[in-house]
Amino acid sequence: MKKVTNKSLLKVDRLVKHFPITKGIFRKKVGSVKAVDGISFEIKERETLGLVGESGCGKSTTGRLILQLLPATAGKVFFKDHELNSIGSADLRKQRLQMQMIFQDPQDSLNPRMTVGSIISEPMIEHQRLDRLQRHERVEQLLNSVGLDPKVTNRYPHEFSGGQRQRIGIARALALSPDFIVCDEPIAALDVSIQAQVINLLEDLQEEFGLTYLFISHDLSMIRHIASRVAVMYLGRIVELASSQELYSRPVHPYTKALLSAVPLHDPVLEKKRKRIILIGDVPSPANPPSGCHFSTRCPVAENNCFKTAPEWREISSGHNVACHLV
Amino acid sequence: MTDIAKFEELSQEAVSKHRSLWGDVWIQFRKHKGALTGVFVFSFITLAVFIGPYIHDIDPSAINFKKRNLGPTLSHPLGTDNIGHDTLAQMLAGGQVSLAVGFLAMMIALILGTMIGILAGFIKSLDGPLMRLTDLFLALPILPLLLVIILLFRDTLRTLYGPEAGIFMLIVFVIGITSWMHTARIVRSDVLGIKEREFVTAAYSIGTRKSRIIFRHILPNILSPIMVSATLGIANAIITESALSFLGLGFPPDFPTWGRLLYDGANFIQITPSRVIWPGLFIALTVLSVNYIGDGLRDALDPRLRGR
Amino acid sequence: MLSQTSILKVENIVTRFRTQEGQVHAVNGISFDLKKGELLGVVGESGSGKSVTMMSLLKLLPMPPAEIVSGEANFDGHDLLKMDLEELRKIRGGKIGFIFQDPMTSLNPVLTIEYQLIEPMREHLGMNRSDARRRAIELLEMVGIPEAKNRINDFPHHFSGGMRQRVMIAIALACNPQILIADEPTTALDVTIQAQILEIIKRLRKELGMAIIWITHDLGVVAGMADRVAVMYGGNIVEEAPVFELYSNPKHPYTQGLLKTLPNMKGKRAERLESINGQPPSLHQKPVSCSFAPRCSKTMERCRQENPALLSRENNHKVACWWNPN
Amino acid sequence: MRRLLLAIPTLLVISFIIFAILDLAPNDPTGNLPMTVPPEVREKIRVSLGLDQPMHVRFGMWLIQFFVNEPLNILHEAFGISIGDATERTRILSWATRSPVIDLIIQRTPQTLWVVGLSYLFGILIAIPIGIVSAYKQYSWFDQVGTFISMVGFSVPTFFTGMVAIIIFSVQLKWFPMIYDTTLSVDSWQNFVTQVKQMIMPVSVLALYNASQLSRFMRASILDNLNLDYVRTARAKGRSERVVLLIHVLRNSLIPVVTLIALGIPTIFSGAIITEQIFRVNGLGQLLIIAIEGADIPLVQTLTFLFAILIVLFNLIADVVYGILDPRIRYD
Amino acid sequence: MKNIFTLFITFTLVVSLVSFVHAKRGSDGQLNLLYWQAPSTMNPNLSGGTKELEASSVVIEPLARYDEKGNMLPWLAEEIPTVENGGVSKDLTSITWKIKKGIKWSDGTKFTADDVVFTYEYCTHPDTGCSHTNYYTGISSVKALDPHTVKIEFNVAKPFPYSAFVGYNTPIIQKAQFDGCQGAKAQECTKQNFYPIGTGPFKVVDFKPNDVIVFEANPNYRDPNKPAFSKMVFKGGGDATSAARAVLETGEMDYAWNLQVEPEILTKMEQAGKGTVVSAFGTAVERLMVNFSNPDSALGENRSEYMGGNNTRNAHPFLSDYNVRRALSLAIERQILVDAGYGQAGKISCNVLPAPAIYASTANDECKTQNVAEANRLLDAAGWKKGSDGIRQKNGVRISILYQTSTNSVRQATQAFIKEMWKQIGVETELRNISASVFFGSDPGSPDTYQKFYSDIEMYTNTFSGTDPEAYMAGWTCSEMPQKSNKWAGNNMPRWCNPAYDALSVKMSKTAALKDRIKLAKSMNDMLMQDYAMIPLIHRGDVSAHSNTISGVRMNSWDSELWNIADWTRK
Repeated sequence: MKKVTNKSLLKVDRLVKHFPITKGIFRKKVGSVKAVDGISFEIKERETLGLVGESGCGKSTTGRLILQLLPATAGKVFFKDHELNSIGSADLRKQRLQMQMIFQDPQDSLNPRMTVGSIISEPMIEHQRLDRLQRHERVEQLLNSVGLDPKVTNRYPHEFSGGQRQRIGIARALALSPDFIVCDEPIAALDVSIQAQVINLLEDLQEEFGLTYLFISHDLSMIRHIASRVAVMYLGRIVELASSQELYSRPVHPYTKALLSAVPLHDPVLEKKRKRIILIGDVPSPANPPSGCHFSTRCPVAENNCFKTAPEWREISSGHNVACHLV
Repeated sequence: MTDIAKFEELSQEAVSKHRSLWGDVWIQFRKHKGALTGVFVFSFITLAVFIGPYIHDIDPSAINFKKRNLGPTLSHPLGTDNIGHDTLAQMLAGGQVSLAVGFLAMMIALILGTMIGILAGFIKSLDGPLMRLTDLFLALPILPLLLVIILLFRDTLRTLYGPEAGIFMLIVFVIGITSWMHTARIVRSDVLGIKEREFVTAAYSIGTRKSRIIFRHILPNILSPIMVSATLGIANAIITESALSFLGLGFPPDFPTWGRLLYDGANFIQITPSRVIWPGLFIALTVLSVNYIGDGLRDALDPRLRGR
Repeated sequence: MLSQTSILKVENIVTRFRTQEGQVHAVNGISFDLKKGELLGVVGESGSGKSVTMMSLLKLLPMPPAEIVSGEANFDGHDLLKMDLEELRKIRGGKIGFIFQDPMTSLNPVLTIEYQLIEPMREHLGMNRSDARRRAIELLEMVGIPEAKNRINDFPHHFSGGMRQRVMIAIALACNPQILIADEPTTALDVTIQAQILEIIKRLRKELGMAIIWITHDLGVVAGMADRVAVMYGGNIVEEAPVFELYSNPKHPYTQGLLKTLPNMKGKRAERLESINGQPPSLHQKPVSCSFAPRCSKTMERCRQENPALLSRENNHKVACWWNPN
Repeated sequence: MRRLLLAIPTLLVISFIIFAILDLAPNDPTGNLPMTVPPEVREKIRVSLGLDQPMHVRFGMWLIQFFVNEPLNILHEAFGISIGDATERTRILSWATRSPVIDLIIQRTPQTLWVVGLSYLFGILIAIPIGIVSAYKQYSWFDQVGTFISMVGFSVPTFFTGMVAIIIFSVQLKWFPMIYDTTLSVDSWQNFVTQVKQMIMPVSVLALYNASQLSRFMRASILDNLNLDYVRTARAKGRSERVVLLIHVLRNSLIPVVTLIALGIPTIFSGAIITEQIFRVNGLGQLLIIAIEGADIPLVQTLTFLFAILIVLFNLIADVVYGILDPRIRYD
Repeated sequence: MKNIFTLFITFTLVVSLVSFVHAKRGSDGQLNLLYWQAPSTMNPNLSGGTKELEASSVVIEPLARYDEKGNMLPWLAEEIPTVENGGVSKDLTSITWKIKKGIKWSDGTKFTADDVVFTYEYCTHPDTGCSHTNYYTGISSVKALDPHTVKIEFNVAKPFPYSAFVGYNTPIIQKAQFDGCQGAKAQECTKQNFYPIGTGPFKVVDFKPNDVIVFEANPNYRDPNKPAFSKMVFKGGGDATSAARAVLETGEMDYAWNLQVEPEILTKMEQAGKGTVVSAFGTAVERLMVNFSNPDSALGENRSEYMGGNNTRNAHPFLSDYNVRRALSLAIERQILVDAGYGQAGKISCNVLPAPAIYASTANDECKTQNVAEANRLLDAAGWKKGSDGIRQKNGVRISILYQTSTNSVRQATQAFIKEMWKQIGVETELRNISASVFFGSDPGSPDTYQKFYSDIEMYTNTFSGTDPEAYMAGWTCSEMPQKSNKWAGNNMPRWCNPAYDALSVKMSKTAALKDRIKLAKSMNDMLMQDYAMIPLIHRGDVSAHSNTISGVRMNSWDSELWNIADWTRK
């Protein structure tokens, strides 16, 4: 069982990311894609926070903003006691030692021109003064811990299958013994039979090294399994955040409800019985989100107020926050 | 991933087990018969041109008035020209220059183009200015300017470095400086693509320095378009040099290059056809083989045809 | 509701990809039949050969490198695999409709929706342009595209992914096909959009009554849709059964493992996921042994020497496995 | 719009670069005079050409002449609209001929357009079908032969092919004249035949060259599209291979090709310097080379700058064409 | 001077003969000329290039021309004025031309003495930028005494007063047409410059600069039966070889000019039987200039500078030795140079003044045959001994020659041959070629001009226009030496200074009688040759080709090649 402490490791405060849309002769800014539109949450030590949402809702951007791979438009990210947005690049490099990322596409996230050994040892070269032999030892050790044959260091990524590549990516993320890892859809590109292997590996590693995860995914069932708390995003905002158990058993926000009901169950008996909430229409463009509640245009229960004012972020019960007028 | 793509990937896996990436390219490249022939022909020409003079050791500048306009003989396998130069010796000497021009001009264009392309693609604030510069170079009418530049600097360089080295440097430089733009554009668009790939983000996330990102992550991954550009660059430079010779602005008359030999021999096409056939054939063969190599490389490096 | 007459009977299809270094055995002798009005779910991971099988039927594979080595596919009294391209064209889009996985790339970016939609009608039904257009608008309305009249002149890039997939469905259904082959039609879509598409298909199936082959890797999707499910692995159908039977009583170790690896949406959270060890099969060897054997918990000597055939057991349940607990 | 406005400073920079380079070059308009002409006379000639003025004055003059005077003159002559006094306006005069540069250019344009333009057109007409077929039948014998021929097409310099063509068709077979008659006016059937005959060699030499480059590009572009999903969709609809290829694939593949063709159009105007030289098609290319050899700076300047304008213009046109052909792209 | 003009009768005879054969103007259809260097203007005053002179010569004409032998013929004038016939004043300060009666411009107006005066004023206007002002130097006035008489007065006595209005450099333009085009306006008179009205056999119908000129027979030409061609096309562009091919092989063209093509190519082409190669020799001699000053770069500013007196202060280390210069000349086998580079267009020459024939000296024929043995003997005797590397040296000075010329394939071949020949006498040669525009560019800033002469030997061709060598020979007087003080303007490239020669030059400028002038010119030539101040190589001719269907071509090197085009006919 996970030993979640109550100490906060990472805090995100009203984080905003707008990508400008420019037009005309002088590249005047005429609007912006509001990828992340003011989100706040915190992650406690050794927990796994799940971040779910449909494509384009800003969940991956959030991950990148936290790791400072993108500059935030507004808002702050606190890691341990450091405010990451304002520290210099040298300090940031130091902080990177403790924060790593696992990527979605195991094929795309490994440089095809580098051997497995050099991919995994790259962070060490950047941050640590180890000699060749020490590095080699460490690489073998890492390969071992992600369940790969340590002898593969001289091979290239394309010689591996998808699941194995993802293990290499995980080994790279572990190379500097970080405390915090952003897992950006780490299983989305994997075959069903491999997904479980990777999830189990991630759980084992968390146990072993005391890691904290931000687990970004669109796979609701997998999030349910791995996350201790879950945040649901829609169009750049978090609409609901609760413990995994709470969220899946008592969803409050109409979007969360619809989302959960849309997931097909692998049981024909349940599936035949169940009544789905079918949302109408598409997700609006983040360049031009609806006023008021972002979900108002598709919400089956929207009221007048929903179209006008954005709902507040409220705690409705202990640890269960939601942004909806109707709750 | 669709099923079919998966199969294509699978089919690649077997091929590439335990082989480095370039080994893999080589396997693919070998399938391209034209390219393979190209490599063979090009290596043959290169070897012949650089080793040939040790076997056929007539001085290319030696003249023999009594033996002029000869057809092929045992001592002059390709005959002689109108002032008694040995055509084969001239072909070999000319080949060295032509190949050197092609290679060096290509290198200049390549280095320049790659540098500008990488900077433009990688550093956002430089993208605009550098691409405008590229547009500007593309919009400059090259041939006229080429002619003018040659007229302009020929004599300065000639006095500085001697008639041959000077004009050689000038022509190499001029061809190089006027043919980097396409490489720059291709490299830039590739860099823009690579920059968005997750492994680059991954490198950032582990705190890799920008210079290392360029040299370790970006450069190796844009090598394929650069290689293709390189082959096309050689071909282009050889052709341009011969065209300059034709317009009378290439190397001096006593300095053989294939282009120059072809130009000089052209008038003698009915008397000593070998003076036209050989340089013409060798320019064409070289350019042809290099183009085929480029074609083969393009196929071999095509991500659609092979797993990355 | 289901008739028992089969509309498509496939026997022993073998398809290979000829690559530079040897062959990839993509489909290794697949047989199944499809009844009128039935929805057959085909489940498998990438590389299991599910798409290739269906595309082999209408020769939609790039040939070369693909090569259909053998097989029969009886449709309407004719063998599809023996038809020449001209005859096959009359089937494609006319009697058998296709929906593909990626709606973003499956529509031609430079042609209008109208053009792409009326193409099959003009090709197969010989309709004139205005009739075809009228029908096209009807079709778009049928698949739930609002303001179909205006939007028909748009280009694909004006449509979202879900909308494009609706267009694809409209195209596939334009000529009232007897069979609709849907190749992972919701994989690229978000869950809420997937739910919309699934609803549309369910409705249309009721209205139009065609038989559907639904290819997917998501056991959840077919659970609520299919009448019968075939599970594929390594170019073979390893198990085939009516939907309730399969989910409640999986007989092949692969199917069993697959169902166990999936986390639940309801009920108690499993402490740890069960997983199938090992990696997906390489398809370079001739299928002389069971391709699942290296990952199977029940492997016997025989599994490594002989590839089991798909054999009927009780309750219309077919399994290709040497291991039989009964 | 943005690009159009950006083009203006670009062109100004180009015009300055051209001017500066030409000015730096050791060009002497009296260099080609016979040695019997004494230096004092040479000096007088230079002064009479305005060469004693400092560079910036000459550049300014030239800019005014090019951007104000010449367009007004053209307006005056072509449409009879006169603004200001046409006789008072100084025009850009060629040093060698002492005639207005623009007149020379206008005079040379027809033959260049005919020969180079036609060769470009034929090049396109040959290249597109060849490109389509060799892509569709990739690695077939047709493709292999086509590839080989097109490789040969741009591997062999045009001065070589041109010369061989003359030897074969003019000297040996006597089919076509080796000298292009620019004074021939096509007013009768017979003259038309003569015109066609004299155009065959230069046009085909150039067309071969153009076609070989374009067909390679066309082939690659078709190959890019041939295995895309939408092609499979079209096949799944039951469309015939011809329709799939000619409507679905071609429409998409032509987008980059048409853009490339548009980008290449300025080369028609700049003429094929070498080919014009060989066949004595005294067009713009030949005008340029003579101007360079004769150090006729105003002519070189104006010609190169006109080419630069065309290149920039057709870059813009290519963008627009791309926008028209590809519905995904819209410019504001 | 009488001697030259005794041939008048011959000329008239030929003219009448030809006109007898073809009695009708325009009966021979179209004549096609091919000048691969295309004319850029029809006004020779504004160009001065040979191609423009040639093209305009069929339209505008001078008062007198030279025939192919260099004899002066009255053209628009009644006769050649001489002291004897009173046309030239006794003190040699004026000449009076009588113009033929009844000559009309092609527009039908009368040709008068005013046109001649106008031509003078036009070209000498300081702002015109006329290329031929040097033909009018020394003239103080040109006056029309009456409509048919022009009197030219000179500042000083002119023993040879036939430079203005004689030959194709100074044809007469129509006053009515060019009035208003003098001075700065000359540049803008495009219509006039392209379509000059003339008195010649043809008039311009269509002029496309640098491309093609279309002519028609002049309806007002003085001989009603000429020209035989109604139309003439004068095409430009391309290169010499293909021009030759168009006449000799394909027969598309009737005449091709200036065929600087390797001799064997012309021979081969001529075998096709369609045309004939013709050549004519003027005064052009390809020669080696010997530097008497030291060109050593170590001397800095004083490189190749003549430093007064016998130049002993800056003498050339080995070329100042007479024996070396002579040996260099003896070692050259000139026939090889002719065969390889010139063929019909070259003859061995041992003189810098080989023509007109009356001036040609025979005193220097030693050079006609190569004599390596003698050359070696001379050098041995003078103490130049072969070193271990085979190169002769004396007192530490090696005979190592830097030999420069302009870039041109024939010149480079010549260089290569000479290098080989000098090797046989133990002389080392380094070859250098400089692009013609720089070499002949006279830019005082460039170190590579032929005037700066920063090398030991340089090679080029020099020539003079017309038939009188006075000014040409005056080029080697001491004052003509190019040096810093005169910004390297001057013709005495060898920096050869001989007071005796200067004296002869002065004497010639005061002598009028042809016989005496010939004697003076010959002895000046011999003086130069026998001191080996320059080493003549080849007497160069002009080469053209005409179709075998054309008759009447009389190739002329003293005037326009088309001087007698009115007499050309088609067989």
